[in-house]
Amino acid sequence: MAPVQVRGTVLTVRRVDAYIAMTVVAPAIATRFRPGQFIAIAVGGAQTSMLARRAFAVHDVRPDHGGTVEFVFAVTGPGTGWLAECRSRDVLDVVGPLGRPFPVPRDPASCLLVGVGAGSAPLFALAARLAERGCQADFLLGAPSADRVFGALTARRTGRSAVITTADGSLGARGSVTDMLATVVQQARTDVIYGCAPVSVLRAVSALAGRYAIPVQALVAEPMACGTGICMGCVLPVVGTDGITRMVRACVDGPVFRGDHVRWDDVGTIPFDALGAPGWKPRQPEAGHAG
Amino acid sequence: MAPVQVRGTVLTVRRVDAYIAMTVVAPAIATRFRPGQFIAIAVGGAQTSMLARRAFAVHDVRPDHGGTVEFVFAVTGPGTGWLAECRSRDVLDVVGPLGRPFPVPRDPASCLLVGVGAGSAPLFALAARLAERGCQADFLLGAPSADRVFGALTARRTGRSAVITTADGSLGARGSVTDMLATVVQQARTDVIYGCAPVSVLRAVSALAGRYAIPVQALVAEPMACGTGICMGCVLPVVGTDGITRMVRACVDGPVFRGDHVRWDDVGTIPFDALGAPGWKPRQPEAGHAG
Amino acid sequence: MPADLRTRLAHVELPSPVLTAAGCAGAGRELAQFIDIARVGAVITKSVTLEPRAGNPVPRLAETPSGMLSAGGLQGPGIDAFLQRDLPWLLSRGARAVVSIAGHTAREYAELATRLSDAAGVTAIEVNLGCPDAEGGGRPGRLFAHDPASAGQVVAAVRGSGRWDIPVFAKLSPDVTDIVAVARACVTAGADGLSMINTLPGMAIDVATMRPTLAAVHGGLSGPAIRPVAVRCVWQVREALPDVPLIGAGGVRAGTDVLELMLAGASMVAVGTALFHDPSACARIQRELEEELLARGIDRVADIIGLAHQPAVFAADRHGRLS
Amino acid sequence: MPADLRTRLAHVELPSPVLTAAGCAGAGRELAQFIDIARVGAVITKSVTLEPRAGNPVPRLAETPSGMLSAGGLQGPGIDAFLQRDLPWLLSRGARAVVSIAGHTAREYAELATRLSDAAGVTAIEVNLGCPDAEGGGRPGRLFAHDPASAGQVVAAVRGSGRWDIPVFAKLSPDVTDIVAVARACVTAGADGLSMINTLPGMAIDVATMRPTLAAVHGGLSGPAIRPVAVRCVWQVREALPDVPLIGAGGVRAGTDVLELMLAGASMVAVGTALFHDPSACARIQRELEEELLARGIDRVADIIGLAHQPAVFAADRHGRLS
Ligand SMILES: Cc1cc2nc3c(=O)[nH]c(=O)nc-3n(C[C@H](O)[C@H](O)[C@H](O)COP(=O)(O)OP(=O)(O)OC[C@H]3O[C@@H](n4cnc5c(N)ncnc54)[C@H](O)[C@@H]3O)c2cc1C
Ligand SMILES: Cc1cc2nc3c(=O)[nH]c(=O)nc-3n(C[C@H](O)[C@H](O)[C@H](O)COP(=O)(O)OP(=O)(O)OC[C@H]3O[C@@H](n4cnc5c(N)ncnc54)[C@H](O)[C@@H]3O)c2cc1C
Ligand SMILES: Cc1cc2nc3c(=O)[nH]c(=O)nc-3n(C[C@H](O)[C@H](O)[C@H](O)COP(=O)(O)O)c2cc1C
Ligand SMILES: Cc1cc2nc3c(=O)[nH]c(=O)nc-3n(C[C@H](O)[C@H](O)[C@H](O)COP(=O)(O)O)c2cc1C
Ligand code: FES
Ligand code: FES
Repeated sequence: MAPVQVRGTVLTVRRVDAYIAMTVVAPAIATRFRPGQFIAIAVGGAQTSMLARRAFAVHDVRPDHGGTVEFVFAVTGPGTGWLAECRSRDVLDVVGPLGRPFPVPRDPASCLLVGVGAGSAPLFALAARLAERGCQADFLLGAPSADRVFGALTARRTGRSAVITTADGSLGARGSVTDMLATVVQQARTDVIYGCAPVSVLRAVSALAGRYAIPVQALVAEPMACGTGICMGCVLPVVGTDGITRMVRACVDGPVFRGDHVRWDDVGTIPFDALGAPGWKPRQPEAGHAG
Repeated sequence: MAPVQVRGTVLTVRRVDAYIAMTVVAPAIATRFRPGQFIAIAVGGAQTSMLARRAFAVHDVRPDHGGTVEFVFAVTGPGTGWLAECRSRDVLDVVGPLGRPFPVPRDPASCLLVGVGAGSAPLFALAARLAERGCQADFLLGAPSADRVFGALTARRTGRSAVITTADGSLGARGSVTDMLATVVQQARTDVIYGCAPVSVLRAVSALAGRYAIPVQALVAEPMACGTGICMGCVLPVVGTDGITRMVRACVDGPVFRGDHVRWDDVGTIPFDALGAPGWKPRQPEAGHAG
Repeated sequence: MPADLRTRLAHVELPSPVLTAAGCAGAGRELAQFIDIARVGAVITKSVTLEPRAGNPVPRLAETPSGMLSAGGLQGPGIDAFLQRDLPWLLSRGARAVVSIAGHTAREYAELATRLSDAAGVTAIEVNLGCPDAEGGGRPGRLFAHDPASAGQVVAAVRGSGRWDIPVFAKLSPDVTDIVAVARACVTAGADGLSMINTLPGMAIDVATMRPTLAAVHGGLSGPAIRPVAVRCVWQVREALPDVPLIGAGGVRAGTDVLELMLAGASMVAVGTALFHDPSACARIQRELEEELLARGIDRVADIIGLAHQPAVFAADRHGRLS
Repeated sequence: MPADLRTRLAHVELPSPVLTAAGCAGAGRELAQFIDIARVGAVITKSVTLEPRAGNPVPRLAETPSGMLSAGGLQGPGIDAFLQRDLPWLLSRGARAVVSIAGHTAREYAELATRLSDAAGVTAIEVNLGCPDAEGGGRPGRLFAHDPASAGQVVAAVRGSGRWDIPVFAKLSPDVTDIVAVARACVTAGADGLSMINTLPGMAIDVATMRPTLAAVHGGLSGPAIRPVAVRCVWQVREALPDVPLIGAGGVRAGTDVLELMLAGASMVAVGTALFHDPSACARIQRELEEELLARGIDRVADIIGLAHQPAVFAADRHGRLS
């Protein structure tokens, strides 16, 4: 369903370890939402100097107040800094739900949900939806340190299994999620992997899944300026079913991509064989037009 | 005493008719303050798009919390709009006290205090100081309508007399303060006039005072960008004791000026005989340098 | 009674002076999720090129104070796909299409104009002169818009190839010592109108990586930050060429910004970067514009075009000074 | 250990690369109420003219998004009063004075340089080329900085009149098609360094009065809004003339902005409009700069000058990439 733009009232602002969880009243977004979709928020108020919207994966929607949307963020710059100062009853300009949601299996399957940092946030709504489909959810969550592992408790409570990794060893295994990936996939007999993490991790997850021939659905949270598909700022090289690589927009064609379709090694570049790359020529010149 | 720049915590925000009265904890400003001085506030927060400081006459200072400063404003644009959204415990960047205060008579005198709109705000601290000197204060306050007459009650309670005028007649006499000026001056046997009002009113006040040979001290609240004397944006033509007209800064050489020194009719222009005006020549060429 | 927002784009009438700016609304499809694009004056499309283009690597955008730096490299599907897919879609929605074209040589522009002439429903052509002149020699990065002669050549080529009844607007860049000279050259070469301003060349350096933020190193600055430059360019060109219709653009975010550019001399105003921030900006701005006109007792938006050039007394006299 | 902030202004050493920009700090007196101006790299004074000037009527300033439009008309006391009152005061406070000069003709600039050569304690001269060239003929409003030849003439005149040991910096304007050409002409004419950027020409229209906001109609745009333009100009000139010391200016508000301009190639950075917003900006920015350097493990600020021009690998290698 098409996204909407609403003025949503902030309901609650909670600290959750290193994160802030913010709930906004936005019935039209809540009812349209499907896991993996995101919202794009205008920051800075009426006279803002910050023109880019800030994108956040939706953590959860609830039916109270007609429909609320919760998202989770860390303060990493001026936009999130401003958001963190917002209080209950402030009003935010929110666009959503945006982008392609996580596709879910038709039949029961063993699903591994891999999240790094705030990237874990969108996985819980997904887990709930997977459960509706009779799927099992195993969690593999990582972060630099214990306070930046989002949702460890919930993962343990609601997942069939939950493995945590931290770079400093302050919670779970010391290391990164990629270190534990093969072990978890084997133990859980994973049928499909869902991931939300930095590109480097998604690349590793996709590579491993390739070796095991497991499908991966990867939520790419790369910088975006509009979230609605008009700025062309969020492109990455993705191979289509026709075998042609195109520079597609993460906000519209993603943020969830099939891991085996994204050319992870070429993210941040224009591959020479991408459609319209410098020197690129159509592979099948149109008959009769060749001169 | 030199102004200071402080981060002051908002203590209270009150609606007063059409105005907002805001109290900020700022001991260093409160202790330095003398009536007629103003503060300049940065608006819009850390990433603000609004670079000009907003100037406000100080309404009152109090000793609580080490020293608080109160100012009164109407929402007239984006800067005051942002300020109006501030709440108790927010922190403001405030510079003050700025500018030349109202000089007060050495000996008891009959003082008329003329204020229009929010321009009445700085007159009450002045009245208190005048009382310390054994002076009588009569008030003449005006505004477009009753809700925009600031301090009518206080004026009636603390002044020897208080005349109110409103353009729509909703409080006091219908008309403007200038209509009542001559009457009030005669009745109160005014020795000195203090005014804070738009330039057109200050001009009229100064003209009338000139006819009666009464000194006027006028607080000029014309647009300012820095308040500290560096932007040169607030100049007006003022005649010096040497008879030479100079373009002087309202924020540093004012905001309080002797009414008979300001060339009211030429505010907004560079009079041809102002020092350094195009074509201007020094009246006394330096001996020996004439070529 | 709401004000009459109709305005003329050369001989074509538009229902509103509020347009979308080239490259900031694709071909209208995404915005149509948020607003009725038939009610926008016109959609100026993303500059279309002969061939498909993959554009520049990311990062393509960087936020700056009240602005945006961009270097997208004109990613797009090429003229064929545009004519097959985008233009018919726009027309099916009842929207008006001003098609922006971009090329490396005057010939490419001419070919694009020819292709557009064969298509039905093109309201106007906007010639994006903010492209490097491949044959320009000399300084690398020299744009057609940097030189009156090159700009004139491109416009003449387009005028000579396109249909006579499709108005041609030449889009100027602000980073020239004398924008009036370029404007004159374009009009002499046959432009029906002028569009300004394109982005200002700028750069940002990422202080974390200590390297240029944009993959393309240089980018174009847009957004409210540059509005004063846009107002100045429109004013200067209006002063020099009072009879040439102008599309103003640069930092428009609110109804009052439209007023400002129109008072300076624009007949129409395009909204660009603000759309990233507010996808329904055009509808909101149009509403705000109506309110501003109402508050001033102005019946027809066309009456304010260039009004700020008139002596103060006259302008105040006509519409009453607000305070 | 705090980073070493010393930097060189040609052959003169400054304790910090953070300066005040011309016209935005008077002659230092007002700021001295808020900060110790002896700790600022140098005070670049308001451009001083031969005669006293009353400047333009008000409104002289207009706030724009993240920017400021100004047209003060160089109000000032003239060189006599400056030498009698302002310069000695600055020196008495232990501050370094870079004296900005402005004139209508090359002769006036030369005369100003002569007068300054007779005075003690001038650290450097900054030649404000953003002034209308009275003898330039042609387009009204044409500035010395618009034309390589006129700019070079003024610089040569100053160089020929001033003392050989006082460095001369030429201040360039960004509103030219090719800033590198002007930069080259100034260096060829004898400038020891270049200063950039002056304000961008802009305008605002008051939608209430429907007339230009500034009494002077046109004004100069400054503030964070123009920082990307300043970074681009510094980058371009550094690329073309890597050995010429540059003073960067334009929208500096925080320590990271100083980093950005220095990484682009500036040896020193001047703070202008930000001072209106924060009179203690120079002290704060200097503190922030120290913290940023510390966080990157950089010992000497001079090491980062132009670093963004080096290949990514090298830059990252030297100082570790932060994320
Ligand atoms: C689909 C998607 C989902 C996301 N979900 C979350 C989430 O659930 N929780 C969370 O904490 N963060 C999330 N992010 C990242 C979040 O958008 C950025 O942290 C935020 O924009 C940073 O803004 P800032 O001003 O605080 O920081 P800055 O880094 O200073 O941002 C400056 C500029 O960069 C852009 N930007 C920088 N990094 C990112 C980024 N990773 N993504 C998008 N724009 C960026 C901003 O829009 C802005 O233009 C998500 C991003 C995307 C694209
Ligand atoms: C010495 C002095 C004392 C003042 N005291 C008070 C007071 O006690 N109460 C009160 O309500 N107002 C007072 N003002 C006016 C107040 O500063 C303006 O109302 C306020 O700056 C408007 O800001 P804005 O963004 O809301 O409105 P806008 O009109 O949109 O302001 C836009 C710009 O214009 C400038 N500006 C516009 N009008 C003024 C003005 N009159 N004075 C200064 N800057 C202006 C602002 O700084 C800003 O740059 C005083 C002004 C001065 C100079
Ligand atoms: C991301 C982006 C892409 C743009 N693409 C084009 C384009 O394809 N053709 C063109 O003529 N102008 C293009 N522009 C310039 C805009 O049309 C407009 O002239 C400029 O951004 C100023 O308006 P604004 O401040 O409202 O964005 C682009 C601007 C941006 C920000
Ligand atoms: C009010 C004002 C006055 C200025 N006066 C001068 C001046 O006298 N001489 C000069 O060379 N530049 C002058 N400038 C330009 C600044 O020195 C600086 O180059 C420009 O403002 C960009 O820096 P900023 O964005 O930090 O202000 C002035 C700028 C402003 C805003
Ligand atoms: S974020 Fe703008 S197109 Fe994707
Ligand atoms: S307000 Fe800046 S000098 Fe007076």
